Amino acid sequence: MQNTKQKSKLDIYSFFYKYGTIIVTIVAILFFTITLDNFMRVDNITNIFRSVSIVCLIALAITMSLTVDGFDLSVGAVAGFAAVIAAKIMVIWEMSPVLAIVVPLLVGILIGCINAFLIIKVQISDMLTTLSMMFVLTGVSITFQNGTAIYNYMPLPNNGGIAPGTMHPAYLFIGQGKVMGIPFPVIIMLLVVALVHIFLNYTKYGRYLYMVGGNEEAAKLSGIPTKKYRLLAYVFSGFIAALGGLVLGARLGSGEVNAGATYLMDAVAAAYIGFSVLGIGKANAIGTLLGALLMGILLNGLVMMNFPYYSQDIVKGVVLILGLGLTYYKRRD
Amino acid sequence: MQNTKQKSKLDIYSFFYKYGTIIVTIVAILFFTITLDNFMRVDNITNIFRSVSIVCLIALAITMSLTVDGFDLSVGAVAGFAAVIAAKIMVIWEMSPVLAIVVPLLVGILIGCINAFLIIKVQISDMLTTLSMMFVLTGVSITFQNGTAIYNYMPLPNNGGIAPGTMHPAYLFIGQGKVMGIPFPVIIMLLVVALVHIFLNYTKYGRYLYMVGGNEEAAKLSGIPTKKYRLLAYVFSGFIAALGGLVLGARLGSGEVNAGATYLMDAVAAAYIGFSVLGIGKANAIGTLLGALLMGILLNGLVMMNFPYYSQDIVKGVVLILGLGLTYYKRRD
Amino acid sequence: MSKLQMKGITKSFPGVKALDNVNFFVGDQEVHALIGANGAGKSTLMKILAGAYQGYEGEIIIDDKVCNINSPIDAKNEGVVIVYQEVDTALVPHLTVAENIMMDAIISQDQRLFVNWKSIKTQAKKELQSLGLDINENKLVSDLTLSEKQMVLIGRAVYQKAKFLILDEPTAPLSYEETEKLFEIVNKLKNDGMSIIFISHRLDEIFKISDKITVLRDGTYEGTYDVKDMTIEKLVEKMLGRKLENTFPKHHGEIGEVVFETKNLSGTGGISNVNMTLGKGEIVGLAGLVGGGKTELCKLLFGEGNIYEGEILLEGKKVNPKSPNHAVKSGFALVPEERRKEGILVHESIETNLTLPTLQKYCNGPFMNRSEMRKVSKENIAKVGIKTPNEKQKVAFLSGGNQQKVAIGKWLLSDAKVYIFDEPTKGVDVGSKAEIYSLIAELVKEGNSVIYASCEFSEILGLSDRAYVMYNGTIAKELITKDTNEEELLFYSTGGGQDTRRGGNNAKH
Amino acid sequence: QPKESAPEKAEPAATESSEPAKASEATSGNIPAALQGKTIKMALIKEWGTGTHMITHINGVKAEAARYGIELSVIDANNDLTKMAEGIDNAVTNKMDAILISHGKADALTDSVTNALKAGIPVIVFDNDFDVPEEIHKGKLVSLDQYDLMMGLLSQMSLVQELDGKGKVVYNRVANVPPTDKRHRIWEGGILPTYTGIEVINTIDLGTDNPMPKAQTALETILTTTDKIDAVYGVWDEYAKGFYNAIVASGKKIPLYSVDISDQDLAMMQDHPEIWRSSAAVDPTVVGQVQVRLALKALAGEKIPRYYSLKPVLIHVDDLPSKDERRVTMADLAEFYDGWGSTTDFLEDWMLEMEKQQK
Ligand SMILES: Nc1ncnc2c1ncn2[C@@H]1O[C@H](COP(=O)(O)OP(=O)(O)OP(=O)(O)O)[C@@H](O)[C@H]1O
Ligand SMILES: Nc1ncnc2c1ncn2[C@@H]1O[C@H](COP(=O)(O)OP(=O)(O)OP(=O)(O)O)[C@@H](O)[C@H]1O
Ligand SMILES: [Mg+2]
Ligand SMILES: [Mg+2]
Repeated sequence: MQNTKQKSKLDIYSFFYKYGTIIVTIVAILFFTITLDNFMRVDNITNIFRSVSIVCLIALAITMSLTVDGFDLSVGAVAGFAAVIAAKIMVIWEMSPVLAIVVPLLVGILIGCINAFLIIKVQISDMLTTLSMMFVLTGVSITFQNGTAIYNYMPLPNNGGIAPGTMHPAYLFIGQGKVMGIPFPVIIMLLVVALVHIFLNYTKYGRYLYMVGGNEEAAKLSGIPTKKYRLLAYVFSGFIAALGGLVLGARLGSGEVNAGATYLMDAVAAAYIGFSVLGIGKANAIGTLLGALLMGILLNGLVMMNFPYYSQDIVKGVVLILGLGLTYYKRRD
Repeated sequence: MQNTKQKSKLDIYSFFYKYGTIIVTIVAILFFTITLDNFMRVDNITNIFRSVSIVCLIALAITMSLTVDGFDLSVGAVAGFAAVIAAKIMVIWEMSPVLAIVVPLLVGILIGCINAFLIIKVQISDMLTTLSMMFVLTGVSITFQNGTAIYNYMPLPNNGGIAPGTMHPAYLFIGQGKVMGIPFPVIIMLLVVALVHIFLNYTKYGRYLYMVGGNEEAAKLSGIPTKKYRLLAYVFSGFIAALGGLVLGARLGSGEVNAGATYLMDAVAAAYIGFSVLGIGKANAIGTLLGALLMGILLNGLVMMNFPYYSQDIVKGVVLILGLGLTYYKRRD
Repeated sequence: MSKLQMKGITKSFPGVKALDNVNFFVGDQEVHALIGANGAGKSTLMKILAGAYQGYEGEIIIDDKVCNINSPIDAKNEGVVIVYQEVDTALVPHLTVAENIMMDAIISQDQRLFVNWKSIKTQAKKELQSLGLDINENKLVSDLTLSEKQMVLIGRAVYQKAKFLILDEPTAPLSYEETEKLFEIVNKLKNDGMSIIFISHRLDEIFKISDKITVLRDGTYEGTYDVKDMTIEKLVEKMLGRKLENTFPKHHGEIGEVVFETKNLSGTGGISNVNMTLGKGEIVGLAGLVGGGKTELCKLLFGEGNIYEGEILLEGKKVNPKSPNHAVKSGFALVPEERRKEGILVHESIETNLTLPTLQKYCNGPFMNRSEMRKVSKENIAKVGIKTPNEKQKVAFLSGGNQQKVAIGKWLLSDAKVYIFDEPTKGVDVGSKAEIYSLIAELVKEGNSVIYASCEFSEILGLSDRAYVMYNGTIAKELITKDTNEEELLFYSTGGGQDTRRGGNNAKH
Repeated sequence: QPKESAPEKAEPAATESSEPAKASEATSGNIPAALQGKTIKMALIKEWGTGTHMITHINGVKAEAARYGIELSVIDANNDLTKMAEGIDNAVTNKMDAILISHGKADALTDSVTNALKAGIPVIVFDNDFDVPEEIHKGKLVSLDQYDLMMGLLSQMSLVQELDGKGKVVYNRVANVPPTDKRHRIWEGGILPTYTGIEVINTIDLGTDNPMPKAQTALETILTTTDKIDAVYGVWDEYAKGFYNAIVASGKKIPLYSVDISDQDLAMMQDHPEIWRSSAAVDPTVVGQVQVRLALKALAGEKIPRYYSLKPVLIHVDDLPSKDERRVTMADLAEFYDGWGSTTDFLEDWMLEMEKQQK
C-alpha cells in the first residue's frame, strides 16, 4: 500500500524532473497562441528558430565544455572575434569568402587549444582561464578592427578612402539565406545539434567526454587519455562558438565588437536548462536546444505583446526560475 | 640526496603557488614605479584603493558564496539595484538618508534569502538561480527607475515638476567622503575585508561555512545545520553586494541604469584570484582584496600610460593568466 | 605461465616513507593475500603495481621481463588490473552500469567510431549474470548501493580478463553471501588461469581463499608464507609485531534504565515499524545482511530522512530528530558507513575534522580557541591511535583505516548519550579493530549507550549485550547475545521466520 | 553604445535643409484622404532605450503620436542588433503603417528595412542611414541626424574661447564610433591646427559599454597624478558625467565642455557652473516630433526629404538661471534657446486638424 503510494508520488516528481522545463515551454506556447493572433504562424515560428540559432550555437559550445565538467566563459568573445575576423578578411583584405569562413573556424580551434593548454597543463581553473581569455579576446577584437564595426564601404582610418572589399554574398548567406523557406542559420543550428547529439551519445569519443566529465580519475585509470579529451572538448567549444560567430557576423552583415558578449548569459542559461531537461543529468545537445527555444519563445511572445525589454528580462528570469524550480524541486533521492 | 633535491624543487613550486599572484603584483608595481613618475605617490595609491573598493566589495560578496561551494552571479545586479533604491528613496520619496542606507541593505539580505531558498529548498543549481535573479533584478531596477538614471532635481514623469528630494550629503559621504585623508569607500572596504577575514578564519561560523563548502554531506552528519549556513552565506553575499551598491551609488551621486553589471566579471576574477593567493586554496577575504588590487593597479598604471582601453582589457587578461599560471603551474599532488 | 615479482620497492610521500625496500612475489594461478595493519602500505604497493604512481624505486618483473609501469595503461598492457578500495574513484556516476562495466570495451582500440550499444549491453548483462548479480544494466551507477558498485567494478575487472587481478579490500562492503559469491568467482578466475592479489582485514577470509600470504608491517616487508603453515594468531603477530589478546573487551558494566526507545518507527528508506530499546551502558547490536536497512535505520535515528510514523524517545522524552543537527543537540552521535563521503572532510586537516562536531566547546563566544583545539586533537589522536606525523596532516593522506579512526574519534569528544556506529570497523585492521572495540567499551563504561550496526556477526556476538536482527527494513528478531550464535543470526537476517516472502522481493529493487 | 551613432554608409550631405515647409503655407486644413477615419499604427524600434537621452526621445515620439491618435508600439532591442532586425520584421508582419528607427547598424538592418519599404511602409530613421535604391524606397525613406560636425565645433570652440586659446586639456574621444568620430574630426583637423596653444596631455577612451563609472575612475587617476589641467573635454555626455564627478571630488576648479545634454547633465551644470560650462546638443524631443510628422506626411503621400539634419544648440551655463533661482530641465530650455523643446518643422495644418479630432 504505502509502497505504491510512495511510488506514484515518486513518479510525479520524476515526471516533473524530466518534463518541468518542457511543461513550462508548452504553457508559454499555449499562452501566446491564445493571446496573440500572429504567434502560431509559420513565419513567426521560423522567426523564433532563427532568433535562437546564435544563442543555441554558443550554448552548444558551452555544452561541450560542460561534458568534461569544465566551463567555457570565453565562447561569447570567441563568437564576436570570429565575426570580426571574417569581416576583416573580406572587407579590408579583400580575400575570398572561403578564407573568411575557414580562418575564423581555425582561430576558434586555436583558442580552444590555448584554453585547454592553460586549463590542463598550467592547471589554472577553467572559469579563470576562460574569463581571462574573454578579456583578452574582447581587447584583441577591438584592436583588430580599430573600433566598433567592420562593414561594407567603411571609411578606412587615416583618410585611407573606402574599404576595398565587400562581404561576399556566399558569406552573408550563412546568416541571411534560406533553403526551401528555412533560414540557413536554423539549418546550421539543427545540424550542429544533431551532430553533437550523435557525437555525444553514439560515438566512443562522446562517451569518453562524459566519462572524463563524470570521473576523471576513473577515466584516467581506465586508460583514457583524459587530457586529450578535455582538450578535444575545449577545441569543439571554440569551434562551435566560432561557427556561431560566423552566423552572427553574416546575419549582421558586419563585424561588430562585443556582439558576441550579449549572448553569453543567455547561452549559459540555455546550456544549464539543458542539463535538467529529460532527466538526463548531463550536458546534452537536445536539452540545450530546448533551453534556447524556451527563451526564444518567451522573448518573441513578449516582443509581440509589446513588453519593454526590461520586463522581458524579468519574465525571462521568473520563467527560468519557475521551469527550473519545477524541475529541481523535490528531486532529492 | 635525491630527497633534498626533490624537496627544494617542491619548495619552489609551493613558493610560486603561494606567491605567484603576489609576485606578478609586485612586478607590476615596480614596472609602473619606474616608468611613471607619479605612480608611487600617496594620493595615487589612495586613488587605486578607492578605485578598487567597489569591485572588491562585490568580489567579497562572491567570496562568501564561494565558501559554501556556491556561486552568486547576481551580486552585480544586487549592487546596481541597491544604488537605485537608495537614490529613489532620497530623491523621489524624500526620505531620510538612514532609510536610504538601511532599506537597500535589507533588500540585499532579502535577495540573499530568496536566492538561498531557491538553491537550498527548491534545489535549483546556484549558477542558474543567481543568473535568473540577475535577469530579474536588472529588469526590476530599470522598471523601478523608468529607464533613466535617478539624480538630484530630476524632472518627474508626466510633467510632475522637479524631484523634491536630493541625495543627502551623509549618503554621498559613503562614496565621496574622506576620513583623515583616507577615502571613506576605502575604509569601508578594508573594514569589510577585515571583518570577513576574522569571521571566516577565527569564528566557528566561518569554520562551518568552509566545512559546508568542503563536504556538505559530512558536515551535515557532523551535526552542522548545513542549510542554515548556506543560507547565511547567500545572505552575507546579498548584504555585502548591497553595501557595494551603496558605495557605488554614493560615488556616482546618482542611481545609474545597469551600473552594477560592469563589475560582475572583474569581481569574479578578483574572487577567483583570491582562491589561489597564499596557497590557501579556499575563497578568502585577503586573497580577494589582493586580486582586486592587482587589477586596480594595472588599470591605474595603464590609464596613466595613456593606453587605449581595449589594450587594458588585453593586459588585464594576460596578467591574469600569467599570475594564475605561475600560481597553478605544476601544482599537481 | 605468469609470474610477478616486485623487488626492493621504496616509495615516499612528503613526510611519510610509505614503502621501504618491499619485495612481493606472485606465482601462477594463485590467490595471494597481502595483509598488514592500516597504513602498512598495502594500497600503496598495489597502486604502484597498477601504475597509479610514478616515481618509486625498485623494479617490477613480470614473466622474467623487467617492466616499466608508469601509468595505468602500462599496467593494463602487462595484464594487471586493480579494483580499488574506494570504489567511487573508479566509477562514472552519471553513466549506466553497462557502460561502467564495459568501459574497457568502449575505450579499446577495436571499438569502432559508433558504439555498438546493443552488444555492450548484452555483454554487460552476461558479465553480471556470470557473477550471479541481479543488477539492471541500464541503471545509473549513481543510483547503486555501495556493494552494487563494488560488484560492478569486479565485473569490469573480470571482463578485462586480467592476468593479475588486484582486489583491494573487496569484501569490506559485501555481505556474507556476497562474499561467498565473490570467492566462488575468484576461484573460478583462478582456475581459468588468473592470479589474484587479495587485500583484506578479515583474516578468516584470507584462510578461506588464499594460497600464499605476504605480510607488510610499517612499510617494510615482513615475509611471505604458505597459508597452510599459518594460523590467525601467528599472522596477527607478524602484522602487528606483537601478540593480540582478547579482541573483544569484556565489559561487565551495569546496564541501567532504558534511555532510548523507538515506537513503531517508520520512515524513508523502507524502514517500517521498528521497535527497539536501549539501556544506559548497553551495547545493542544491529545485525543484518547488506541491504537489510541498517544504514537507513541509523540515519533515520540521526535525523537524516523523514519519519512517517512512530516516535523516537530519549530519556522518556519524544525527540524525533528533524535533522542531524537536531539529533546531535539531543544527544546522538553517528559514525556513518561511507566514511569518505559522509564521515570526514578529506581535504581538511585531522584537527579540523576531529573538532568539527564539538566546535562550540572550543570557542570563546564566536571565536575559536586554536590552542585548545590543537591540544584536544593531539590527545584524541593519541587516544584513538591515528597514525600520522601531526594533527595538521590532511585526512586525504591517511590510510583507509586511519581515516576511519578520525571519523570515530571526532565523536568521542562530544557529550552524546547514544552513539550509533554503522560498520565502524570496515577496512580496519585487527589491531585497530580491537582498539575501536575498547573505545566503545569505554564509552559504555562511562554510562553512554551504543547502537552497533554490523553485517559481521562475529562482531555482534563479541561486542553486544543484545542484538536486533534487521530484515527488509524492519526488526525481524530480538536476541540476547549470550544465548545466540551465528547460525541463528543468519537465519533471521535472511528472512527466516517471516510469514511472507513479499518483503524479500521488494528488497531486490 | 554612444547616444549618437550616425549614418555609416556613404555620408549623406549633412546639410541643414533650408526652409522646411511651413504649416501656414500648407494648402488646407483637410485631413488627407489616405489618413481619414483610419487608426494609424506605428512602431518605434530602438537599438537601446535606457538613459535620459533615449527616454526623452521615446517620450517625444510618444507625445507626438498621442497628439494625432496614433497607436505606437516601442521595441527596445537592448543593444542587440539581431533583435532590432527581428523587431522590424515583426512590424512588417503585424502590418504597421510606418516604422521609426533610432540608431542600429545599417548592415544588420538593411534587409529588414528593404522588406518594409517594399511593402510600402515608410521608414524614418534617426542617426542611421540605409543604402536603398530610389526605385525601392520611392521617397519614403528619411535619414535624420544630429549634425555632429557642428556639435563638435560648437562645444570645442566654447572650450577654446574660455581658455583664451591656450591651456592643457584632458581630451576624450570614443574612437571609431561614427558620431564621436565626426566630432573628433573637427578637433583634429580644425581646432588643434588653428589654436596651437591648446595642448592635449591625456586622451581618455573607454569604449561605449557603461563608460560613466570608468570615466570617473580614469579622470580621478589623471587628476591626482597631473598637477596642471586647464580644461576637460567630453566628447559624449556619458563620459562628461563621470568627469564631472571626478572633478568635483578632487576639489579642483577645472572647466568641463561636452556634447549632448540630459536633465541629469543640466542638474550637474547648475550645481557647479564653474565646472560644467557648456554642452552642444539637439533636443531628442524634437527628433521624435519630426520623425512622427515625416511618417504622417509620407502616409499622406506628400513629398518628404531623403536627408534632414537637426540644428544643434550650445547650452551654456551662463545662459541659464542659477540653481537658487530655479532648477532647469530639458523641457525648460525652450525658454532660453530657439528651436528647443518643440518645432514647427513639417507641421501641417491637417495635422492640427487631426489633433483637434482627438479631443
Ligand atoms: N598521497 C599520499 N600522501 C601522503 N601520504 C600518503 C599518501 N598515500 C598514502 N600515504 C601514507 O602512506 C602510508 C601507507 O598507506 P596505504 O594506503 O598504502 O596503507 P594501507 O596498508 O593500504 O592501509 P589500509 O589498510 O588502512 O588501507 C600511510 O601512512 C599513509 O598515510
Ligand atoms: N544489494 C542490494 N540490493 C538491492 N537493494 C538494496 C541493496 N542494498 C541496499 N538496498 C536497498 O536499500 C535499503 C537499505 O539499505 P541499507 O544500506 O540501509 O542496508 P544496510 O543493512 O545498512 O546494508 P549495508 O551493509 O550495505 O550497510 C534496502 O531496504 C534495499 O531496498
Ligand atoms: Mg589501503
Ligand atoms: Mg549499511
